[in-house]
Amino acid sequence: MRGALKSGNVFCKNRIGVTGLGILSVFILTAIFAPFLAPYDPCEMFEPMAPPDSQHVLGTNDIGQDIWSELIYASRISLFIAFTTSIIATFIGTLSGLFSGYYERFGFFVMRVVDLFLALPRLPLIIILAVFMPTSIWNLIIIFVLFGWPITTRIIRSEVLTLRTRPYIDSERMMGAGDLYILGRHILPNIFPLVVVQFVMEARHVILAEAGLSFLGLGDPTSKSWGMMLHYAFEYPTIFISEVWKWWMLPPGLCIVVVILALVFVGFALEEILNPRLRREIV
Amino acid sequence: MHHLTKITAYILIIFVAISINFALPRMMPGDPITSLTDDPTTGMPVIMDEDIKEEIRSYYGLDKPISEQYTDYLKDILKCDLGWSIYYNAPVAEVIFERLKWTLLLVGTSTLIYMILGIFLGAVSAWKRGERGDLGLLVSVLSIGSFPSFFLAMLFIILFGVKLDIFPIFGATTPFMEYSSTFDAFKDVLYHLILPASTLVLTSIDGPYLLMRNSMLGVLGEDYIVTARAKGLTEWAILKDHAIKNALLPITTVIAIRMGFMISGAIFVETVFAYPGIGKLLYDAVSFSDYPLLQGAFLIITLIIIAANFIADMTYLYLDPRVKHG
Amino acid sequence: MNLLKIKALRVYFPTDDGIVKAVDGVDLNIKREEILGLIGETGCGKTVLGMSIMRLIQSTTLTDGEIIYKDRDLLSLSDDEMRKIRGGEIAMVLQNPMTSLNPVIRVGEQIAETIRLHQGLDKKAARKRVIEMLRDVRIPDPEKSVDSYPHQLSGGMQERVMIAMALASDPELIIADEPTKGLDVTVKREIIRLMKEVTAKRSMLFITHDLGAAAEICDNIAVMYAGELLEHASVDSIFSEPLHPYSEGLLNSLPERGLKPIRGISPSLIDTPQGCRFHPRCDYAMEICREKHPEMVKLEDGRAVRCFLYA
Amino acid sequence: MLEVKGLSKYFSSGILRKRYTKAVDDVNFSIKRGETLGLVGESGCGKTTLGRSILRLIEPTAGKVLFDGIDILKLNKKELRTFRPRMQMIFQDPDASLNPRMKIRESIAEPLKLQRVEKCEIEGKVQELIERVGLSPEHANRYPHQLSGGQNQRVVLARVLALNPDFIVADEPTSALDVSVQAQILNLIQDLKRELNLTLLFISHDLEVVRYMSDRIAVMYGGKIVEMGDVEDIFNDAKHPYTKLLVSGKEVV
Repeated sequence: MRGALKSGNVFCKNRIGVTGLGILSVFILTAIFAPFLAPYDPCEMFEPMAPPDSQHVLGTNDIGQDIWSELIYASRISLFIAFTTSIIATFIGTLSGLFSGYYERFGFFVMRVVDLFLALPRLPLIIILAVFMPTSIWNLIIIFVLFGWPITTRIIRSEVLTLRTRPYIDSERMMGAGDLYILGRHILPNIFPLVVVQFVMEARHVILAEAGLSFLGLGDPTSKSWGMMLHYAFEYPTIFISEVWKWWMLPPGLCIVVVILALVFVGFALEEILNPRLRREIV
Repeated sequence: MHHLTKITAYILIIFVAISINFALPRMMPGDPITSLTDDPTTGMPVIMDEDIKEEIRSYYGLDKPISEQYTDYLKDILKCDLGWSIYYNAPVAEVIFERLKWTLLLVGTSTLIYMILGIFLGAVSAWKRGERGDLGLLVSVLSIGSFPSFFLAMLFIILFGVKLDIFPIFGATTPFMEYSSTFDAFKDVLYHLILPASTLVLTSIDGPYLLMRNSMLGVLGEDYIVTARAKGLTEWAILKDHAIKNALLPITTVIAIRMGFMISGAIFVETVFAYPGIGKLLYDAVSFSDYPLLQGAFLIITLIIIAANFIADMTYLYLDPRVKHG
Repeated sequence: MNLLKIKALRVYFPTDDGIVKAVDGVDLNIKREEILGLIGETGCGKTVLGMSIMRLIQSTTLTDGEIIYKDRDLLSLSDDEMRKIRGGEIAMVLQNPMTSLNPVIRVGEQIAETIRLHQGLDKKAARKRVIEMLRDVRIPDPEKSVDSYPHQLSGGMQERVMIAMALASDPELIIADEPTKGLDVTVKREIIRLMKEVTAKRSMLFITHDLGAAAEICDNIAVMYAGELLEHASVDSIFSEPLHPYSEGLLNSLPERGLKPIRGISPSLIDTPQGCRFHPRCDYAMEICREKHPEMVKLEDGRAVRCFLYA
Repeated sequence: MLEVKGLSKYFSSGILRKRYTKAVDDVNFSIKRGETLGLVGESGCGKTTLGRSILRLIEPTAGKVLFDGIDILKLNKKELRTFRPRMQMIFQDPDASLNPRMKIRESIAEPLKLQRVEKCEIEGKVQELIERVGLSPEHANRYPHQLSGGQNQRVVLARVLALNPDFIVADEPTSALDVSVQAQILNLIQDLKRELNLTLLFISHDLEVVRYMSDRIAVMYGGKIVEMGDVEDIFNDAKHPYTKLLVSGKEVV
């Protein structure tokens, strides 16, 4: 707890975390200001398969779209799916975790559902759902949320279970405080740091899963993400033996890697700060 | 007692997986046939004449009541009848089982390597906590772990397959090759295995590495490590006899459960390397809209993962004295 | 004759908030076959003092001074030489047996480890010795208990295992850190009796905040406060006639002696008060106490006290 | 004022074959207004469970707890909530008894807010309580981790006092504290008790502390009260073998 209070301060001292946050902000700003940053409309067609030159920094793809503009707009799709999913999944997970940790009987049933979700293999199920559902960004988000909330629920619940036995919660009850008051005023603020960590971890997971799904051709073809770009690049017959991979395959791939890495760095730094086991105090 | 509950739970999970597989094509909005015939890449309906629709309808047994459909489905699964693959024009079960060995080979080898390597590196990192070696390992493992497996696989093909030309870039064996000895065959298989397996190992190693590092850091802060030091044990003896076993215990299940991730990862790696395993099959089934094959592959992958989890759970029960002797 | 001589020992921990001066200039001798009680309250540095004798403090610590054990300065030994002494000639009983025993190793093996290491016995002989040890510390049914895991034993039994482990290599000096903490009254009494018995021919540094336990088992007492020693005397004289105001206050806080508290709170080890470290809480504080830091004064009857009242 | 009749709390384990642990087994006693009953016993004897069962922080399995004639165990959730402030509990670990994210001022103001005390009065009352428990005003803006265990236990007392309770269960309130601080807190509790005519159930494993604090003593062993009587009777003329064992080996200091 002591650590949690100082966390803001400590985070700034954590070089890994600050690096991650910096990279992430660049991508988020790019996504927000995509229309101002992209030289062309990503759907506008030029001469196909043009190598990079002064007009097209990263050349054009097989149907003549400017890859650089495509890349900038794709950041919108990838980040939008990732953050929207994480926000919803973390929100549902936090609420259900709070209540299932506080009310035993309710928790018992929720946890059986969670157990079931966690026992089923996530990626194959996501693939098969994506195959059978009409492809759209919102359907993807629904699928990712469906498989995203249970892990957050489990983690939040176990934290609530330990918090609930703290004497200060008992003393609140003795003072005549109601359940909702205790949950909102005393338990939620104490689990909030954990919620943030979960949010970051979930975002990372969704970026990876969305890229994978799109790579398999199950993404939304009307709004191209980085994974979708890789899918089309991979489908191009001479991608490996000509030089086109350098400007068509490498940039979206690296974008995915860098964003995931940034999220990992932020999550890792947060966890290191919040996990008391990792920062034992001396004496 | 423990065992009984666990086994019941696992049977239930298998049951749910089968039911999802059964329900999905039937649950889709509107007529299942329409959604089945929608082109997956454009979402545009494919025009289909009534005869074919009727054929598909009776193939899925959609003209029967739902309960009967369900019992039929269960019976078929028990008979290992997973339907007929449209693309391969062969029984789905047959197609899958032919491919299964390659996936097991790929995932088995990679799992073995990545677990040992990840745990070892995690332990080293924790032991050297805060030193240069720890930071270097941490950043490299986190970085390599941020690569989507398909992207790393594509880079490997370009670098090792095309530019350096030292490894084959597709398949599990050299096509039309006649082997002079079993050793030759073994060499060829191994040769084809190296790139896909390295991709899988590298992109999954961050899991066991981080788990072990965290678990080990926790253990190294425990009082019994101080006790061990107070006994005059060497640092190596402390690491070997007191730290590693304790750190491994809580993470055995988690690591084994990651078998599931490995199989998921295999879907991408096999696709990129055109490795003839069940993952590639799943991709093909998606691209050719071969739904019976897709559902069959999904079911088998799910069952393998559930089985891996089950074994992991049981092993843990026997490993930890605190659970065993309750 | 002195077995262990601590001279001007300083142990500082650098932290984000400042330097924690856990041990700040301690001189202390332990004679052969002496049981010396080190008494102090939470955060006075007594555990750190015990740990630094064994050199079990992290490498980031700043340590200064000398710890001379049989003419050898422990602080200047190489790691290998120190390891031979640790657990061999000097053994330690750590506080809280529940967490100090490895939960996944059988207790017999945890004791045998020490025996094999320091006495070079083989597996079979070590096991026989372990069973004898368990019998010595009066664990019932030693042949069976040797194969138990720690969680199968009660708190009192775990404490006995800790003691057996310390005795395993037949050490000359035992450092016991709060061995009676958290034990029930009746169990505590038995453990103290046992410790008294097994340390008959050895020296022991008995670190505790439990004045009652110290009174039962120790020959001499050193009182520690805010990183330094305030008084050093025989057990009888300190309990019948404490000289330092802090010792007096500590005794008077006991329920048996009327629960008369010392006012205020113990200072943080990061910034200790100017002058005498106890003066803000002292009823006898004088002008000089606020300005000058008192030295340890040796009195005629062999007692020593750090207080201007006796200067 | 408080009467406990046949109070039992069994814990069950196992799903198919249930095994019961009798943590509290058919306990009967009563406490008069303004009296302190000391409850001694070793760890695991059920004394904490008993204290918590009386306040319904744990639901007891059977029995009656009559508080001024009202059976607490029969109250429904809402009635219990309005009734509770009259009974309070002080816990063993003072640092964990306060919300680590709340300043001392907020912590002490909280019970007042819950009792719907006028906003303008709260600040004054908090100041009053801070002084009453021997803290200085500068402590009000600190967080629990910036205070010592003894100071935090004072904050806990201030919170309890804010509610004007009739009855307090003190569960090992000083066992986490050092001797010199323990004396401060115990004396403070004694003073407050006398001043406010509080009724106390004082739970401890330390016989000497209980002797100092209580009017009567109950000795608990294996979930049952094995002996109960006036302090001097227990110390001079123990009947039950366990009590004799406890009393006999007092360390002579």
